Amino acid sequence: MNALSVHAPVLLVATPLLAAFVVPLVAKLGSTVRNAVVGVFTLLTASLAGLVAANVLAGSGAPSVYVFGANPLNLTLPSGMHVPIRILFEVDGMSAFMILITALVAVAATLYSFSYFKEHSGGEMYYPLLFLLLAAIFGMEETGDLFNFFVFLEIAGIAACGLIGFRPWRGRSQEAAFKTMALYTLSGLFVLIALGLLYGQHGGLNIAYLSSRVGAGMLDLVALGLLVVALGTKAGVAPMHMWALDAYGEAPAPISAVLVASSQASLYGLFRVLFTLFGAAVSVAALGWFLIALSVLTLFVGVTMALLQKDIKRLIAYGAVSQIGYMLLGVGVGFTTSGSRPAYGFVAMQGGIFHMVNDAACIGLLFLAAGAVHRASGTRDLNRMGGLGHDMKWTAALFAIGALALAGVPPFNGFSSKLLIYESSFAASPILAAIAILSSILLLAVFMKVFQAAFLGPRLLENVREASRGMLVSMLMLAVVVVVFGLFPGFFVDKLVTPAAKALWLGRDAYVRAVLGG
Amino acid sequence: MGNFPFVVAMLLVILGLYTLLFKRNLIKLVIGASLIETGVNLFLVALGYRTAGIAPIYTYAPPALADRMVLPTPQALTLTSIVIGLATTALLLSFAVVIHRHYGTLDVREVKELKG
Amino acid sequence: MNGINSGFGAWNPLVWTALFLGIVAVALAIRALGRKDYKKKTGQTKVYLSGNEEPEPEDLHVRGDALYWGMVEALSGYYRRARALHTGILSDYFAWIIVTLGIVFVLLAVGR
Amino acid sequence: MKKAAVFAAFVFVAAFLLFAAGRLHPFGEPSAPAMDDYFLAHSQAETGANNVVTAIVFDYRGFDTLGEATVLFAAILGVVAVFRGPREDER
Amino acid sequence: MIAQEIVQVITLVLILVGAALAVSFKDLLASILALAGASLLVSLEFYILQAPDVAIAEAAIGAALTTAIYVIALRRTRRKEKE
Amino acid sequence: MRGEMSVIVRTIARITYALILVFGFYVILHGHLTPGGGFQGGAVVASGFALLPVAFGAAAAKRYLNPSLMRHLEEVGSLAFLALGFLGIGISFFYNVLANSGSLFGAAVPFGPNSGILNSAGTLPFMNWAVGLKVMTGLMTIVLVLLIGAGKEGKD
Repeated sequence: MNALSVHAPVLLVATPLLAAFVVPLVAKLGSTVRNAVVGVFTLLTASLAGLVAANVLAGSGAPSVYVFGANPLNLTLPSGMHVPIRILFEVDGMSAFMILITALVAVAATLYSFSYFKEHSGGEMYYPLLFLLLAAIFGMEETGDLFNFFVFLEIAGIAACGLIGFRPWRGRSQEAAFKTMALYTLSGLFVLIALGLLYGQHGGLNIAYLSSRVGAGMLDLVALGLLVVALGTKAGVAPMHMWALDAYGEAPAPISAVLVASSQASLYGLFRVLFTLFGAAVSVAALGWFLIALSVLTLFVGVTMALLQKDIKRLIAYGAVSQIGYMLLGVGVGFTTSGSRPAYGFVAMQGGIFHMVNDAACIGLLFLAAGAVHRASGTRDLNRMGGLGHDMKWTAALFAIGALALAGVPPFNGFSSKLLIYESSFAASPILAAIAILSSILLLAVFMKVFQAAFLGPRLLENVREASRGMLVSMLMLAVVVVVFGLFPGFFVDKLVTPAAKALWLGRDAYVRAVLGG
Repeated sequence: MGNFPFVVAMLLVILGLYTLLFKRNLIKLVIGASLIETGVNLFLVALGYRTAGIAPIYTYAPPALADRMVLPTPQALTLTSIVIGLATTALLLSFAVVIHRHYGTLDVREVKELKG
Repeated sequence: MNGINSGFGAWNPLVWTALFLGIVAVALAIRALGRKDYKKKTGQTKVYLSGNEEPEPEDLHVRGDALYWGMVEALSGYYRRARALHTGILSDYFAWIIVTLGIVFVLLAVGR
Repeated sequence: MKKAAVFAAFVFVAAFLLFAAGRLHPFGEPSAPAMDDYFLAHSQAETGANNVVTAIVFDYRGFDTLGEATVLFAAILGVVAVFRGPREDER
Repeated sequence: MIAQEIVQVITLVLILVGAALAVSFKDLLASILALAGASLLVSLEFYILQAPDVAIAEAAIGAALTTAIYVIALRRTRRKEKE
Repeated sequence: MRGEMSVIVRTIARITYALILVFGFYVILHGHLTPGGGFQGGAVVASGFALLPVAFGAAAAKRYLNPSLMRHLEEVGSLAFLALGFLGIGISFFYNVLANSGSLFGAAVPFGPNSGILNSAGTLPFMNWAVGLKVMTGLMTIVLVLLIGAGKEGKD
């Protein structure tokens, strides 16, 4: 058991990779065998994720290190060296938190896919791509090496675009996939340039080592700018959010949910860069306020444009973009005040980080429900829907839970995290809190519109059937998370969010020390 | 010679960026991405060069120069980055082919069903 | 344990839910005080529209577009601009990235 | 107007990148080669490979190579999926 | 040493010329061939920079395979870039 | 590309292809001694393969090589590489268990310039072969699928 715990971080990445390589081979044996294998590997991955997170949280979020190919495996520095020479995984509270989010979304999306993709061709490509995407997200969240992060970023991008364009008989999906891939490529290359600049100056690729070396030199700042913009693009921060609408809107429904997790992993990378990599060097208040401005823009553009949409998935995609704004707002307030460290800065970090898991659950639930609606009604146009609630009672109820939670209506989980963001951003500047609350109200209006147009009213469509059981179960799983996190927020804030926020806000020294010692 | 190779690498990146921003053909955009990719690879390898160094391979290396080898890490990184570049290019081009099949055009300004 | 305290205020969802359910119970109680002799689907519950014919339910359904036309109309200036910016053209996506990158560089150079 | 603004931003970014290239360590004299010197000195003893680049690619940074192989695998799956031909309707 | 530097500068300048041609050609096939030429020169430059491993990879992948993929894709789409 | 080319082109292509194959496999085999390795060798073989459709036409290339077989070989290569990574899990993932062990590929190498010992470098030669197989078949698959797929219903 102990060996399993020790190797859990790498197994968490290797298991989905193994699944991705094995599934095409066993797919020859028929779809039942394939689905069984996929299910087993998903559960295995999820339990490994739980194990990793449990190990880290048992140590209250202190970073643990896994060095690839070293003997012994926690030997970060060979004797006499001050530079880590091997790739290493470094898992701290924040990583553990992100891993749990990804595992949750992964289980829900895979379960949902079993029914959603039952009669589609290409399952032997769909599930491997999904596993690759998951492995890449886990890798991004665990790695302590900048180039390794870039590699996982690229795997995530390529697998995601393969999945977005997975239905090539729809021209729009190809358009979305091309646009997304082009933007992913550009931002990936920005990361690579930044990495080159950092390597050229400091001769290392390890995040902890670089963090101990970067200063406020001009080259380091150029690298920082490139990293911020590239990771912001991948996370879907306005005004670079436009790919996100196309991608979330056109991808198959379960993939949209996983893409949200992938965007959050990029956001995690952004936070890692801001707080850990450049945590000591950068005291640029202007950058913090710029991030806050971007987050407010993201919020506002997301909700207002959502009001106009006719396509149900594109509408939810705008909602998803606006939620990225909330996370960035919370953490941006934390970043701006990280020099002076007032109490509300930490609360803001907690709010922003807590909102990540809430967003993954609600948006995932909404995307899955929208997929069920699309499948049942054969259309995504809200103007052609109506009265679906008569035939799809469960879907309607679950959609309502997701929508209310996303709009921040108590007692669901969206409210608890938004409350933390409102109060702390009010302390930073009342205008921010006002905009955040206004956006929440608009979001409620948006989802009233969807619910009214799709589920209420007289039956407009014939032959509508309730979503299949597998789809309902996966939605129910996310809904349970939404409700439980809403009813017992204190427990989760204490156990999960606070270690994560501490790891970012105060944990830089511990992060560096875990690698460099001393 | 100064930093001429670095400058050339960055110029390649800039040319690629120019293509992405101001060219109108989807395949031209892919060419732009490839140019950036090439530029970054050149940049990485140039970072590791040592004047009058030799390749980091000990087989039949001239013993006199054996302590002056160029840095190997950027070369390893570049190998990975080259394959990643090929993967993205292939994927982008196949999307472009299917887009052409559906839309009948490769003009960026006409491939915009997803808007608003 | 189940509530959160931000340092400025506290939030306990269980208390809130209990209150909410209490209010619902009160509302139901008030509703129960109403007349019980109405029969559903008879003339007693039929809508009376000043003597006009009651329209078919299909015609009464408000489509998704129509729900907030007033708000969209009021903000038409903003919406015209916002829609114009979401062109769907890939070059514009890149342009936004470059412009943002330029701003970030300025901020880093100036605010150092 | 819009195009001019984009062009201005492009020129500005390009200037920054060129500036960065000029400010780097002089070409041919890496400023911090400690990690690479370790590889050059120890790769033969630790991995037994004469080619240091191979030693790095497969041993010191083997995990990156696994990732790179995965990238290729993902691209193949993506390309095959895109060209798997027309089938089924929207639902 | 001087001769090597001259070769290197010439190679770098030619790379730039090839890249500029790849960007400016209206005929996409010519553009792709210019890109392939630039790639080949970059591979030569890698060799000059004492990176034979990368040079082989760049010559095989960057110059040969990428070009093949571009040409295949081009066959099925429009060859000329529209004005 | 259209149809077949002249006899001269075909003959030259045949010879070149054989040469490229030999060179590619040499590059893979000696990856730990001389410039090259799994990637480079695999890419060289695959790029030689890209000659085939030029010389013999796409149809002939399709006849020689089956894309789905290639894909499965690629998966086998990936699995082999992953398994080689797992080989060291007793100590840590990707630990080079065979290096300097004295057994297969475990010969110790003297420090400094030498003439190269093929029987060295531990797991590295195996990894070279796994990656070589993978890259070779993977790149071939991409080219083949593009050739077939793009031709299927494009409006030429």
